[in-house]
Amino acid sequence: MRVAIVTFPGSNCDYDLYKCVQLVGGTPEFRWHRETALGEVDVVMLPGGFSYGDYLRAGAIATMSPIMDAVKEFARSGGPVLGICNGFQMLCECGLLPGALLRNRSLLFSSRDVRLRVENASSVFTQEYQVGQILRMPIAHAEGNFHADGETLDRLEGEGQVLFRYADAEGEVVDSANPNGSARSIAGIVNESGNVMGMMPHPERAVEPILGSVDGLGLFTALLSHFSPLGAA
Amino acid sequence: MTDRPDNTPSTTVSSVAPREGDPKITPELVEDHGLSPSEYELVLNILGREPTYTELGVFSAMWSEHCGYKNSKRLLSLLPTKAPWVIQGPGENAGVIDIGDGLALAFKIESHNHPSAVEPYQGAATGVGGILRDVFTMGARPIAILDSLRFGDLDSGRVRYLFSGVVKGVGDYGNCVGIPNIGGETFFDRGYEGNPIVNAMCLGLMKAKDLIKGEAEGVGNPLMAVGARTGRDGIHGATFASEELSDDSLAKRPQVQVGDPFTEKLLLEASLELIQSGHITGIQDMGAAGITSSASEMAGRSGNGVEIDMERVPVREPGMTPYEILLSESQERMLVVAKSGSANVVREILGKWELEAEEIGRVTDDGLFRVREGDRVVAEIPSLPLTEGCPTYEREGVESDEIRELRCADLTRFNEVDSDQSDAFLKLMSSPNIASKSWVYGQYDTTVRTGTAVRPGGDAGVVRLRGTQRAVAATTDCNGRYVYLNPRVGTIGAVAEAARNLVCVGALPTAVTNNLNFGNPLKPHIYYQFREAVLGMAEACKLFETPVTGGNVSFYNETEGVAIYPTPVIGMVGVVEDVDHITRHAFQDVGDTIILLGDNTDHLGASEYLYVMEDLVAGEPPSVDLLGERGLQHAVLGMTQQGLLHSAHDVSEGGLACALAESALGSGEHPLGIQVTLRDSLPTLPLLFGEAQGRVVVSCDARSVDEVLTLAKRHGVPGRAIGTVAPEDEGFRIDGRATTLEVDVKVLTDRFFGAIPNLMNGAGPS
Amino acid sequence: MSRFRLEIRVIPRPGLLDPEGKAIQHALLSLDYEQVQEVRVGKLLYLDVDAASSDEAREGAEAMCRRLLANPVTQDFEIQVQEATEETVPA
Amino acid sequence: MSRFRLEIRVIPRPGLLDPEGKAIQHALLSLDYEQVQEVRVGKLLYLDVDAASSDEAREGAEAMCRRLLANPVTQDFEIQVQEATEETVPA
Ligand SMILES: Nc1ncnc2c1ncn2[C@@H]1O[C@H](COP(=O)(O)OP(=O)(O)O)[C@@H](O)[C@H]1O
Ligand SMILES: [Mg+2]
Repeated sequence: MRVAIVTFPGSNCDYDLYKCVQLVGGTPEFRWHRETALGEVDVVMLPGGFSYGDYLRAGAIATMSPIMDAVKEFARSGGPVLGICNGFQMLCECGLLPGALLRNRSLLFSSRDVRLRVENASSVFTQEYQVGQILRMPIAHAEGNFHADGETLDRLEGEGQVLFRYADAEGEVVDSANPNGSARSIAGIVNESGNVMGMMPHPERAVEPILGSVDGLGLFTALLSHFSPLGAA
Repeated sequence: MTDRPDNTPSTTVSSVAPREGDPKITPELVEDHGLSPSEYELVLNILGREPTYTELGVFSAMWSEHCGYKNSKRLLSLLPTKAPWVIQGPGENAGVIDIGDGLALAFKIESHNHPSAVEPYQGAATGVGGILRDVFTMGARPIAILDSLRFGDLDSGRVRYLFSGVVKGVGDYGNCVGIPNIGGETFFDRGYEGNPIVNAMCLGLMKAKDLIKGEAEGVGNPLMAVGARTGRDGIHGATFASEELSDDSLAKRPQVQVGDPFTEKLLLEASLELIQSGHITGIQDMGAAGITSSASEMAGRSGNGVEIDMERVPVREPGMTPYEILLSESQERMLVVAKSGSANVVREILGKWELEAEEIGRVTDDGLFRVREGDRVVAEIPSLPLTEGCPTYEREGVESDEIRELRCADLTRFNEVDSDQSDAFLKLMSSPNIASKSWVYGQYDTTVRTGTAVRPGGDAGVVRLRGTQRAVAATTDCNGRYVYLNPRVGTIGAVAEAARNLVCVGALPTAVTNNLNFGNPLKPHIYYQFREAVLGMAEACKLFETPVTGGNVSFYNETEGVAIYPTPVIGMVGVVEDVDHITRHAFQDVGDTIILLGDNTDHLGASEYLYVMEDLVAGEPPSVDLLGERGLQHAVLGMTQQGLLHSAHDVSEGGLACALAESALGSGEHPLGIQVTLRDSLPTLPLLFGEAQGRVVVSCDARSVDEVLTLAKRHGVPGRAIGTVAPEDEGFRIDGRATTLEVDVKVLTDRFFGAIPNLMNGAGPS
Repeated sequence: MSRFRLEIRVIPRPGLLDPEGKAIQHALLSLDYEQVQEVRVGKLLYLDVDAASSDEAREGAEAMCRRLLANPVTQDFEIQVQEATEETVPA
Repeated sequence: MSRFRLEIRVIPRPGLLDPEGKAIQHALLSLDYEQVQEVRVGKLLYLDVDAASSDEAREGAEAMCRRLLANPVTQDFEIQVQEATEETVPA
């Protein structure tokens, strides 16, 4: 699995993602935002961080980068695109995913472990999880409050586009487990055709026991087994 | 008493005509620039003529306390600075130690107290920015931040405003650059009411061979200004940081420096790439006193001279004078010495990161710091006397009578109390000094870079080193109340606690950086505090074999004549040999045995109990038996290395009861109960809440108890099993001979984790 | 060519929760400003632009808002051409 | 008692670095909006307040700005009393 990790001025989870892709046996390659082509890759990932300092709106300025045309083209042709944190914000800003990410309702940056309940395990990203499975991983963001109008939310739920919701340790989707005020506790969604995914929590920070959790691994091994069914490195 | 090094200029300085519009040099102007008449005389000697206004500004900045260390240098020379693992001691942007596997750790702490008192958000943010630059200019990639914070009591709206602004500033800056915060301290006491303490520490990792210094090597090499443009921000910040805060200084406050962490992130990547490229010979942050200090210090260190042209410095605003450009403290700027012929490569590398690099001068061989404005010279000063010739002073130091009285206060009446202490205990657990600081570090990214093995909330933060079995640990410690009551004992305690925190996570303490936050050193009782603190630090650091590789002095932390508690913050780093040795502070398993290492005493002086329950800052602070402490630390380290422990946590503020509670509650996710019996024949209050040093609470499987106790004994450390870890619903219970303390774990959890959020929520600023 | 100063207001769409506005109102209440019934927070952008006419300046700004400065999912925008300085800027 | 809508503009002081404005200008330039010479970013607050008169409303707002809404070290503020709705609010 060849993965293009697109980096922008201010990306800061690019290297973490690189290491994580390597860890599961994929082949990561960085693409600088000024480039115009992605090259021969199987997956595109937009890493977390503070592209352009989160100025204006998180992720907004980055969507103006030259490489984003190539990313949109890749997505339109069905290639899997994964945006994490700032990457999720970019995907919403450029219209590849519906909705927007507003400031956390606490108005504070929030950094801690959250629990996610898997809502749909049939997407290419979540096929290694079970519906209802509880995953633990860190969040670290100030603008992660997912917002969309009621109609859009209904559609997302109806079409199985909600992949993860914030939940408590028992798997209950309760308001006290919602770290940022996201509508219907949504933590991660996929587009209609199932190939563009965005999520606020950081699965790449939950891939080794020393980091406190390995629950994020499934996301990457799912992609890997999709592209390298033999698990080849 | 003045120390006058030989300041006879080696080279003659040419005469420099004043610029049009320059004010005349008068005794008042000299005084406004913070130079004493005798210091000014020295300036006249060095130059052999009257300085221009621009030159006066340069001397004023370089000979300020902040850059010149005039009241601290002599005492600081008493600190131990050498060890086989020290690669770079004090004097550079950051200290560097060898941590094995060809790797080196650069680290340093720095204060931003004054800017944070005026504008808490920007003050704290730019403090983090500065310390990051100090580390990456050594060629090291920052891997962790710690922040050591002190404020007045949270019942004041002004304090809440300062506290929330500082925390947001520390967080926003580090989060944006992408450096995890792994620890720090947050302390509240009316002793910091008007003058918060904001110290930030950074750790950076590099290959030992990649070390680069801030030196202007190679005559003829171009000097380049890199990064952000120069504006009129913070002109004379260095002098400002060397004055007391008064209403006056708030009124004529200098322009606040605004941080731009996004530019910093680009500057970080560009600088590391520059250093790797081999196209530069030196690099230094333009920190306090901006271009002036970076250029002259780089020249001073190499023994060369520099010549810079103000017309070539990229500026943000039109019409800036050389005086303003030289003294601007605009953030996110660096001074780079490129190899000759490499200026274009430097520009290219910076361009890739969307930053500017402008050639502003060159290295010369005449030992002079020369500033031009196009064709004409506006300042010419011998570099060495400018950077090293600042007169240093040793002052008179006397303990204040008032503090001595507090220290000698009779506290024996507290030994008679035997009533139920459950309420007092809950009150202590919700004191913001003991309560969880998760409201603080919940705003800091602690997991970015996927290296954090122990996050904030424990005894010390730990970052694993990829590609090796090792990890580094770091902590900051100082109880200003202890130091206030007895500066020497308190400072020894700070060093001991830092080292103890490190061994608790499984790290061998290796080196120290320090931030000395004090009042006005010209006052004898402050100078006394300073001297005693430095002597205490020297003694303890020698014994723990943790040399001091750098630090920072912040004087004049006073508001309306009242000084803060003397606060010598110890930033200590350690090395974990094997990540399997990493130990955390939380109890793990029901049924585990709880062991106390070290002795309880009848000491209650200087405790959080007295502050919270009696509104009292009094008594002798707990003393440290240095040899006993060393034995304890070796023992704990040995236990972690043999994998005997399920948890380790040192006893500090709030005493044994609070330490046990912190271990029982952990991060709050799986709180546990305890059943502990204390057979000491000691008065109740000191037994539960006394802060005697040299104690660690560990827990282990019942089968390992003998081994743990044997190891303790071998190091001469008293140890005994005091109880067991219980399920949450069985409660938190301590039985003493004369008292029983029993509380519900849910209540305890609410108090401990809810205290600071509750204080901060229902409360608007005023 | 003249220079114009544009004032652009970017305002959260009605109906959208405005936690910052609520927090400010709360803080004002705790300072005893009980007269404050509601607070909404928006963003203000000042752009100095060169354009042939005030209309041209406004049109340019509208395009910038649609492309970047405002997010149509959550924000509305208003543009005011504040002033045209006399000085003519070389094209 | 009437209700007034106050529009408060909180603007970074001149001379102070405005990193957000700089980043936005940079982004606009890269989108070929070369006419943009400078960008400054401020904050917009809408307050609905009850007051006896427009002057009283303004005075209240000035006090709030000084105490809370603007940071005198880094920001200036401007207040406009935008409109008084007819409806009378019980005191
Ligand atoms: N300002 C801060 N930044 C990051 N972490 C903090 C901060 N304040 C406190 N902490 C974390 O909370 C822990 C407990 O705080 P405290 O009780 O003051 O420390 P100690 O164990 O040194 O007595 C610290 O060790 C640290 O990990
Ligand atoms: Mg503690």
